[in-house]
Amino acid sequence: MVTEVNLCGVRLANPVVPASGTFGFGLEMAGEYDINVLGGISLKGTTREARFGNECPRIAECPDGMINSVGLQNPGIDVLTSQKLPALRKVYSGAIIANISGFAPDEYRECCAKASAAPEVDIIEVNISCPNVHGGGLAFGTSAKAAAEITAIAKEVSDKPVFIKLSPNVTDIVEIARACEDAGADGLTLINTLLGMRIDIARRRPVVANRYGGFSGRAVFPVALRMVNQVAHACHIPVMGCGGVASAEDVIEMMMAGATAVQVGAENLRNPYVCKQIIEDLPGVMERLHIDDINEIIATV
Amino acid sequence: MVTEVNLCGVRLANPVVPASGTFGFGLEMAGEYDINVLGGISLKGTTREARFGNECPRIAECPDGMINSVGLQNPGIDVLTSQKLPALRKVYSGAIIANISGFAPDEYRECCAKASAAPEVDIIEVNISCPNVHGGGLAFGTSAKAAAEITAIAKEVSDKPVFIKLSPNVTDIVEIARACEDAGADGLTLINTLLGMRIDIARRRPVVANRYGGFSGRAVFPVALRMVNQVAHACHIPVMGCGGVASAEDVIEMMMAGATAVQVGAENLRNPYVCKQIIEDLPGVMERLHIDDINEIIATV
Amino acid sequence: MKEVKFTVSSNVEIALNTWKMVLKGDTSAIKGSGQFVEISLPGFFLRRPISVNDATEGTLTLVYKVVGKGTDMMSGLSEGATLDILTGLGHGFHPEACATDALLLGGGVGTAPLYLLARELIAAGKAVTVVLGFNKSEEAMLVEDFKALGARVEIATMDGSLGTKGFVTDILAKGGIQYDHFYGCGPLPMLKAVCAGIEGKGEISLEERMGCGCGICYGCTCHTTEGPRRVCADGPVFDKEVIVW
Amino acid sequence: MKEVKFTVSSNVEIALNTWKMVLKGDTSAIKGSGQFVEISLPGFFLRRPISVNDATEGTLTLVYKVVGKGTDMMSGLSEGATLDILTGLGHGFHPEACATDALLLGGGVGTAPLYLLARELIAAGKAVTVVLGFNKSEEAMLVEDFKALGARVEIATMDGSLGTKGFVTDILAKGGIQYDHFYGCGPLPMLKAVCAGIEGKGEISLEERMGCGCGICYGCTCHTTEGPRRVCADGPVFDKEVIVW
Repeated sequence: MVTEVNLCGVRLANPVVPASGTFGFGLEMAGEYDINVLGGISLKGTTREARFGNECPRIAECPDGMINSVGLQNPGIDVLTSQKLPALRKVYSGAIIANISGFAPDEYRECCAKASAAPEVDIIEVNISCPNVHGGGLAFGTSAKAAAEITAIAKEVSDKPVFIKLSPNVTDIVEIARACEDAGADGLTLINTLLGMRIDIARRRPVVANRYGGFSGRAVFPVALRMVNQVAHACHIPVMGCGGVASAEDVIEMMMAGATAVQVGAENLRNPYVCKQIIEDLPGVMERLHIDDINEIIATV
Repeated sequence: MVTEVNLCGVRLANPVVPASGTFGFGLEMAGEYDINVLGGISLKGTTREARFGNECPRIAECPDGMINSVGLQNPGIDVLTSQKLPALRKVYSGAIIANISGFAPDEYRECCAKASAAPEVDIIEVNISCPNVHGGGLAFGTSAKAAAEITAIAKEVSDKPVFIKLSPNVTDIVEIARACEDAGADGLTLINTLLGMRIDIARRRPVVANRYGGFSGRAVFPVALRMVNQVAHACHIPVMGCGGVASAEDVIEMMMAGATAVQVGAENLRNPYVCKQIIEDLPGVMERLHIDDINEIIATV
Repeated sequence: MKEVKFTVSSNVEIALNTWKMVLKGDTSAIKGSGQFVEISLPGFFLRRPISVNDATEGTLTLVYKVVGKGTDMMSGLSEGATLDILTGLGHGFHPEACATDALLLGGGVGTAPLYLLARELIAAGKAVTVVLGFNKSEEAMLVEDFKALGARVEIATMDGSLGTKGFVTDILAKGGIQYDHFYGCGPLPMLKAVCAGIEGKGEISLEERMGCGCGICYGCTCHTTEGPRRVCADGPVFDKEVIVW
Repeated sequence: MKEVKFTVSSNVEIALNTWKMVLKGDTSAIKGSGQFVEISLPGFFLRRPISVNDATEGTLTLVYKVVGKGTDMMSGLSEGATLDILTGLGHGFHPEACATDALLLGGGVGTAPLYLLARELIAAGKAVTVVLGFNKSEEAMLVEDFKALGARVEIATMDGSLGTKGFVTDILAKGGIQYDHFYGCGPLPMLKAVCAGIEGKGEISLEERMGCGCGICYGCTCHTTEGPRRVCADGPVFDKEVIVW
């Protein structure tokens, strides 16, 4: 039974990858189980400078999901390359995906260049859901032009495969995806979180201090699946599917919709062992569905 | 304790309204309980001609939600005005909201005119999530220009208050909402369903025959709440909040976010008595939260 | 329609992946055979529609096949478990439409609602022949139950492991069954084949993925000669003639 | 960290809206006082973080306040119910930091984790004074338990219905309590007031809305003099000096 998949020349022993922001810098879980079972790890989003992120509360509970407004807390790209990456590579031999964020094109340029130069990095994943501080605060990922601009910059400075992580908060996900593909993206990750809100009705104020936050969890799976399906059939570059995946069946469903690899996000927060469990369950589910090679189901629906 | 709210001069005994498409034409439930407890009823979406809608399966289960691709099955505007409305008015004295859909501007014009002329109709709710068959198939509701055009047409032919029901599948809900307000909309209903998908992994095909469908249910509540909050603070016309509401607490939360009335949708399908139960629970929840008049909480967060 | 809290009194596997669940609770809203119930299961958004296998005062019997996560959860319920169930849904069979001799055609778990129908018919003094089709003998269900009512039972299996090898229609093709009204329930291809070949009047029970189960969402509409009809509220039982295949 | 299936052996209300739940299961991952567990509850996405009130081999005791739907569900669990719990989370108190005399400051349900701490300290031969603050006498909890361990207990209530009228800090202001290390747990305003006025070394346990509870989501970060720190994984217990209020 074959579970190995290939992302732009990078081999993953299986398609399961913890999503950025839900697995720290990988090391946090290394003491809990052998993380080498993971096909890849997408690290916490990293910016040029260290960031505290937003004030607390940063978390709100939702039906079958949650809102986070962590706000890109991270130690900065130099700490990533000098400390986090070497430490992770010592204990992890799978694919390491550096997730890069920025608030201006120059920040993406510098961070992608540094991430690409780091020998431990296999794939660069560029988060374009951040607000463009020089572009009126709108997220780069909500404009095809801005998305293409960031993609071109990332490609210009990177030797490693570049995946662009798309925001679902758009009218036409295919337009954005095609713009990234045309600008040279090697692959796409989708979806990032939906923008959501909860209110504490007793205190009459938003639950998260930042008012709105990123909504994720099982609840968003149907939206993620639809967007992956649209993009996979419109583009010719591989897709990492992300959004609400919680089981081996969900991985299969996401791959049938069009994903070559599948990221597991918020589910890690309620079950830190879920990626390991999905990987253990996968062969049994494949057998039940008569799938010999997991590659044969990609984008078949 | 005051639960009465006022929507553009139309008084609702309470803010609870079953959403279009989840309560038939009102009569279906009239035999089950006294539907006069309902603040209003938004009827099934109606088009110029009778429609079968999409082929079955039209329904897919999701975590804390569901997908429907009913596809606007309805008997046509003339049957609505000649049969459904008089029959409902015989047993129901609350606010009747006619929900109008169309695939071209002229269809909206004719249907809104006929709905406005029907004496039983209190409010016209215009669904702009339908594909524009003369505009490349994109939904009217995904373009500010098209949304404004349909709004202006509806207002031109209607004496009754016109609410525009917004699609959440857009980059900037505030832009669309403002365009509708500027074109004369008396109010806004949001959100319609998110576009979603599920795959039957055993049969390797989409669960609903139409591939994609409208995703609703508790799962979408955080997205609906965020959009209601954004729109309520950006516009000056009343909002009917809709999306994932399942309890009296959800009604309160939606009103604090900005809604003057609150529609209950997919939850009716799992619990056909839910609107009645919410209305019964509302005074107790208000008392617990020290709310004397429900109007005092509208858009306070 | 009535929402009722039922308590499981037994739940046993009676054929391959097929379970019989007996529940105690108020069955007053159930008017007759061919109706169904909608079961609320924790962790699932929509209720599960299940046909009524039998209903007497205070006792509801369901026979269901494990086909997904919902029915799998149902099969794990033990005596004493409680379930929130909407009862009395849909328009069922018309036993009064039969003059003297009824033919009941069941395929797979579609056999389940025919049991209550057979009981109603026999109580009304009608002669009942039940023709059932299964993939294999392990899937055969309720055969002794029908016989105990006094019905004549004939069985077809795809692999020939029980009764006639082949389809229900192969038994019909042999002729010799006397009836003035037929009733069918089973997979759509079977019902279509039956209706294409069978003579005389009859009615069949359709199945479709449902939203509400009570006619408010229009999620399960089928084509009929009288226009679109909701399987849940206008059906699930329709006259053979009105179905547009 | 260890994921363990526990069985409820008792669950009783010990003060107003405050419950004590005793559970049986593997407690081997729990290293000491001030740690917490994360409880998975059906129907809720995130786990509920609850501090460890006491832990011995095979027995875990939690004291929790009903503040929302999750804890309300917990209060409805009876003997025999099973719970999936992540154990051994966070870095707890340092009883070894106390030389001879410990001062424990608790506010409301923040009193709960101080019980295991008091037990550890007294077992190590330290003298323990516990100062507790509540809104009113009905909310007072664990007072006799602390006394039974041999601790001296002083209580402040906002309405004066028990002990000194006022705050924990009003008792401290009276002076006369001998200690070389203090430990605090309670609402943020109380901890802030305590740390603003108190002399000497000490540590406090912070509370924040959490995502994962195990350090992977960065959802509960607080400001410290050493930079951002995760309440769940770097804390919840921090030295008084490092907190940036």
